Amino acid sequence: MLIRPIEEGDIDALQAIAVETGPGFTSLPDSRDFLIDKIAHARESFQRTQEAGEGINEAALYFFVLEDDRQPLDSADRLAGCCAIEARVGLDAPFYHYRIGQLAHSSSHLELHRTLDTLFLCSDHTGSAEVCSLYLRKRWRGEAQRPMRNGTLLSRARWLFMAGFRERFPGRVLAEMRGRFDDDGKSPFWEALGQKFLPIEFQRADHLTGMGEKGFIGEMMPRHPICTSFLPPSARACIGQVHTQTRPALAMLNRDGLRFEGYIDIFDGGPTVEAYIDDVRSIRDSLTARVSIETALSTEERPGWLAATTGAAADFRAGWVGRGPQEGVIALTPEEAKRLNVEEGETLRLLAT
Amino acid sequence: MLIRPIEEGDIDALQAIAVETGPGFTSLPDSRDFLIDKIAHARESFQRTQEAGEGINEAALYFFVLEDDRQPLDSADRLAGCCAIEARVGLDAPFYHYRIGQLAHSSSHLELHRTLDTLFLCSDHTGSAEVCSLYLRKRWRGEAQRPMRNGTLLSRARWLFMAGFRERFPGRVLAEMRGRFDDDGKSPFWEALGQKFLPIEFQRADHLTGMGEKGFIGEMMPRHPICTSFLPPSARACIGQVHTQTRPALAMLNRDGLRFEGYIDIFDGGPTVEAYIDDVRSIRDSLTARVSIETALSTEERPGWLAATTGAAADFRAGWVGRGPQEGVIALTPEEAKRLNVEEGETLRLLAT
Amino acid sequence: MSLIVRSATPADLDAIMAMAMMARPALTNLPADRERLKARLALSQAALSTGIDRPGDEQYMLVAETDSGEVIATATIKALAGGREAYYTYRQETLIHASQQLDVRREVNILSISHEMSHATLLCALATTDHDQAASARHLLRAARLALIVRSPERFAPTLFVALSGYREAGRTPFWDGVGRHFFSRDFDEIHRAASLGSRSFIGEVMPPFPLYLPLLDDQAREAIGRAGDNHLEAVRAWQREGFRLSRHVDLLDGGPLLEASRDHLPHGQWLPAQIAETMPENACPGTMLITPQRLGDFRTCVVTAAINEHGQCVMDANSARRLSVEADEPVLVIPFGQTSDSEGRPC
Amino acid sequence: MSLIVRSATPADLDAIMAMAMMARPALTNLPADRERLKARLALSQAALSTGIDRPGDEQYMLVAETDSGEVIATATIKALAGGREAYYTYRQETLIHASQQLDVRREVNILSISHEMSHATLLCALATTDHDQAASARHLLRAARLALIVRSPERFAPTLFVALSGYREAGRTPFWDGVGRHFFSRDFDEIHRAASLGSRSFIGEVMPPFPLYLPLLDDQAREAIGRAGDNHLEAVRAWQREGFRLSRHVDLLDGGPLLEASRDHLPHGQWLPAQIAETMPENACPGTMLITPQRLGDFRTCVVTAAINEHGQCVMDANSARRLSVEADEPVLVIPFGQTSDSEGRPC
Repeated sequence: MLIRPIEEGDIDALQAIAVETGPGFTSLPDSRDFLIDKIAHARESFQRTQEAGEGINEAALYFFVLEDDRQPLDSADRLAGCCAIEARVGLDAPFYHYRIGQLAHSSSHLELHRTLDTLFLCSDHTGSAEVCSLYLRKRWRGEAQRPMRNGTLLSRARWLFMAGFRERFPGRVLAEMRGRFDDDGKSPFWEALGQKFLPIEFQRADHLTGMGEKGFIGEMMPRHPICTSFLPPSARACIGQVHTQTRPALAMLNRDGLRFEGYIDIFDGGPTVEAYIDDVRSIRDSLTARVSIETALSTEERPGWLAATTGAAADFRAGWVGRGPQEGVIALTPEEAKRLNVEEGETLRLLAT
Repeated sequence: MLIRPIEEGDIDALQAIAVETGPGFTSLPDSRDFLIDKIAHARESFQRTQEAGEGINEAALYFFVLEDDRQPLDSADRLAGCCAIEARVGLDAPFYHYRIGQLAHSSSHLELHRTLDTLFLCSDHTGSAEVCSLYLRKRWRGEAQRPMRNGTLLSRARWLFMAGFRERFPGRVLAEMRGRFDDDGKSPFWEALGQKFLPIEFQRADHLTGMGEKGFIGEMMPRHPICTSFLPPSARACIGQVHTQTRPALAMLNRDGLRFEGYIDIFDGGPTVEAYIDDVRSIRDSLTARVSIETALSTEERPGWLAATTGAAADFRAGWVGRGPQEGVIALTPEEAKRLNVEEGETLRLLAT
Repeated sequence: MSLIVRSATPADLDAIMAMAMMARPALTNLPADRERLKARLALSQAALSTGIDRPGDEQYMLVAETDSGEVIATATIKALAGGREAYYTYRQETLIHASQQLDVRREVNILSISHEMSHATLLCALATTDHDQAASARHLLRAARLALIVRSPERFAPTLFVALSGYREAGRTPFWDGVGRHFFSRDFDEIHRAASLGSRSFIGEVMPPFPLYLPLLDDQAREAIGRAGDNHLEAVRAWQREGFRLSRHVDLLDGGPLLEASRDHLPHGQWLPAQIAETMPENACPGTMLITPQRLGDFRTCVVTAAINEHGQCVMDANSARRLSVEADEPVLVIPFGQTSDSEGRPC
Repeated sequence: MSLIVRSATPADLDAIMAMAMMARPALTNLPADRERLKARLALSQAALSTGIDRPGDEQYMLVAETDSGEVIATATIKALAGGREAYYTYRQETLIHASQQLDVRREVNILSISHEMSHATLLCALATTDHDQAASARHLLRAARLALIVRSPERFAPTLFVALSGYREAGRTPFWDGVGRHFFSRDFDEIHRAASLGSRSFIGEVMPPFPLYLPLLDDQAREAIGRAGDNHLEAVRAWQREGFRLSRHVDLLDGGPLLEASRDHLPHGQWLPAQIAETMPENACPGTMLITPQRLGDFRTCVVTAAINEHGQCVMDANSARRLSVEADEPVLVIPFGQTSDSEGRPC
């Protein structure tokens, strides 16, 4: 299994993923034109050469696929999943959140002093990086596949990319988490807030947002602050809470140091978690080592070390290797070296997981 | 030199400090009644016993003094400075900031998409801890005193207290930094904003705030958001910037991991820096060791290890020790042990600085 | 027609205090506090005996008195509702939310805190005893206050209003429960008491400055906006008959309606010289008139059966003239008094 | 008095297009665009020939024509300023900032975005050629539009207003530079062009919803609030003479003043039957009157020397009657036409 940048030829497989994910996965709508544009944008981003300080006002999309290199080369089943990094959100279309703020409310006359939790429609994250679009196809999930740690590979390979190409990213990174839904698949937060102001269904609102068409949010959603106490308890209980299925992903991001800082999704109230990129544990703890290709290596049962290339961004590869570095040298089997497309003496970035 | 909780008997020395600091140091107004109350509040806070989860709705003040134990016991000159921690700000009186937020401003019709920086009057930090009231008297400052590192002792001893009595504090800590003033001692931010709404001088506003009488802020200052572009460039240049004299203090807090997160003082625009308490470097990196009192120890020239007691809060002591721990044991000279009021076998919290 | 309305004097203190104590719910504008009532009576008397050419802090207290001299009702006009302070209300407004992308346009209703009504004249503090004629006294006090305004328009603001108690149900105030409670976490009655004990303006001043979105209010609170309490519906109709109409403003605390009228659109009445006669002139059709003498220093009005004769004089009987202290040829303000009865006669 | 004002017809397209192109600065409400003007002329004609009992999307275009049939001026009434959209303005408001602690009370002036004026009737799009009589035509078109409103009040809103261009100095618009530029980072002329090309309402809709604090505006912008451009001062005075007064609203883009009047407080005029005579009746004092026939389907008015005779008829000469297409005994609306000259005659 290996992570690499998406390529033009992946379009059929990507569309198959879009069909598989369904409408709930808003960043991959089942629209071939949209996906072709997405791939083109990603190719252009990877191929761009960028020095520190350059391009800080340009959006860039780093879109990766997880490839199953055990499958025949021409198989449609080589693509096992995908993940992405938006280098700077909100540059082309507004990027909205509700921010939970505290308003002081006090009167000496009434001997009253308290604070009110208030939702502010804001775009505070404009310019931050976002990790997004993570999807692992069903075949590569489940108990039998667990030892391969495909989900971890998809999620954390991105940190190694960001560590290796730090100059392409701003100071902060965020991830948006799906909010809490009730047993009928409805979002109480949406019912109490979005639905009162938008003449469309949750799915359509979510879809439009996924397509980057967010103008309607600023036009239709309340732009004055809202005291949360005016929302019903069921909606308040959604604020900053994640969907049951999203808990493992949240836990993984939390372990990397991403935290909820009071920003929520305007539709479902789900939390945004965020961190300074340089504080992300996987980035801080990653280290580099020189490759030594050796034939007589044993492979550990549980992949514990993640490896990523450090050459050109467009040639990025990441995957599990069977052991860690020893005194600045990482020993690879010939298969591992082939998978990562590295040769003796090249440098890899490594992370113990 | 040692740090200890303030006591009732320190009132004269504290008032002398209040006189010396002058009106610029707002948390120590020259008012004997106010100072007596402050000491009483601090004594009560130190003496309180508190379990994890208790007292989270109660304000507490941990006020310390720096004592020069080389001076005669009855000398008025034993008090070299002070520092404090507010366990939870904003519980008794509103705690205001301006928060800098981004508002999206876009129109497809005009092909316009941008964000506007906006100041929101908020009380988001209600319930956070604050490190404050740090003052080192002139006699203990300057080139000759530098090797004693009194300023560092005052500032960082607080982290050891917080590490040792973690259950007394909330999740986050902040410090407010004095803002930028021009060569005439005026704050361009105040001139452009506060002065337009308050019928009083900067010093009086600052003084009232120091006394905890902040009701007038919510009553008189603009409560609707303000776009920063409406402020003159001189005022905008103050936003989040510190006074020249405050730079060293800011650098010290930055090294401990406290960062500017977009909250500024409503009067002078100076930054608030903040962190999760568990992330503060001095807290994270501190360790504990058992005391071994030895007579034949040499004292290093530059104090490099900070030591603090771990017994009752009311008996807290902190000071420099001449060496670090070896395998969980910290060797102290009899003088150091006496200064810290510890005996053989007791536990100290230590921090390499 | 045996009632007369006159400006209150310090001698009315006991009677007014008694009515203030009886009022349920307590009237914000009529504190059951002797010292404050006493001060207000003095101010009212002073205002009437001073030449005033624009509205200010003045409050005019009137009482209704029976033939036998018993004071059975009182009401007040505050020349400016705010006086030295602000009179806060919620103003009903509409925002337009339109999206080209979705091709929709919606009107979103909000309530904004406003102090516009501070500069209008407030008719308030109507209280009565349980006298048989209390309902008539209420009716008369409504008309009498307007007569005072017509008599001396320069003392009042161009806009007049009354604020009627909002809708309550089973002892709860749904508007407060859905709005104010979020900010104050106190019961309505508690905040109402705090408001009547002194300044009400602090309440508006400490509330968040942002508007409330009606779609986010609960149904009960939304339905209470501008809705009068059940026992004030008759008062709403009575004021409407006097030419008042529902305002965009509602009470900040209970959402009750404000009704407003334009001072300059009140029925003007006519200034006519009085004539005192034992019998009505034969060719005149006598009518029920509210008669108000012009005299400065006090105010006095009552409903009289009078006629306007061919010389343009207002003919009334000697008894009425005596009660109004009117002498022949003295100019009086004559306003036809509607027969529209006010059977319930609820306080306003 | 050789000018007549009449409703515009499709045949006036060329003349109106020429005036729209000449207007400097370009008029937001009179686009120099043949297709749009053509559509608007058709709508105007359709509105006049339809029975309408409440204001809606209608626009009424009028022209002023000389004796010789030359069209030298045009003006429009939009029955509702917003039509299907919102008409955004800044409303001048006052907040009260009071502190018991400091014992102070301050009034803080703000500008709030408002679309209240959407529901009022807008008098706009006055343009002329450079004909000698252009100033008279402007004066006449002001009065004529009011006559149309008096003739058919049910077609218009209770509030009428005009918006005059704001203050400019050396080619800059200080209000825009101090306010709008912060939001749009474009020049006034560029945004003005975008606004006149289509909907203006999007401008209000994308602006931050929070009010502006006047103390934070620069002096030039603050002084431009409600201040008309130097060459519109005469127009302000002319509208004031017609009974319009400065409104609390100002233009969103340039801060120019809005002047408003109440439809029902316009000089009412009288409906009188026409009489056509060669000479004025001897015992009547002939005056200058604005005469408007009642006839549906079009609108036509001009200033005539006429008299009201003892039978309550409006006596005019045959020439005037012919120009107005009035026949004997036909009812006409007669409004005295003030002699107050409008020597500068700036556009509104």
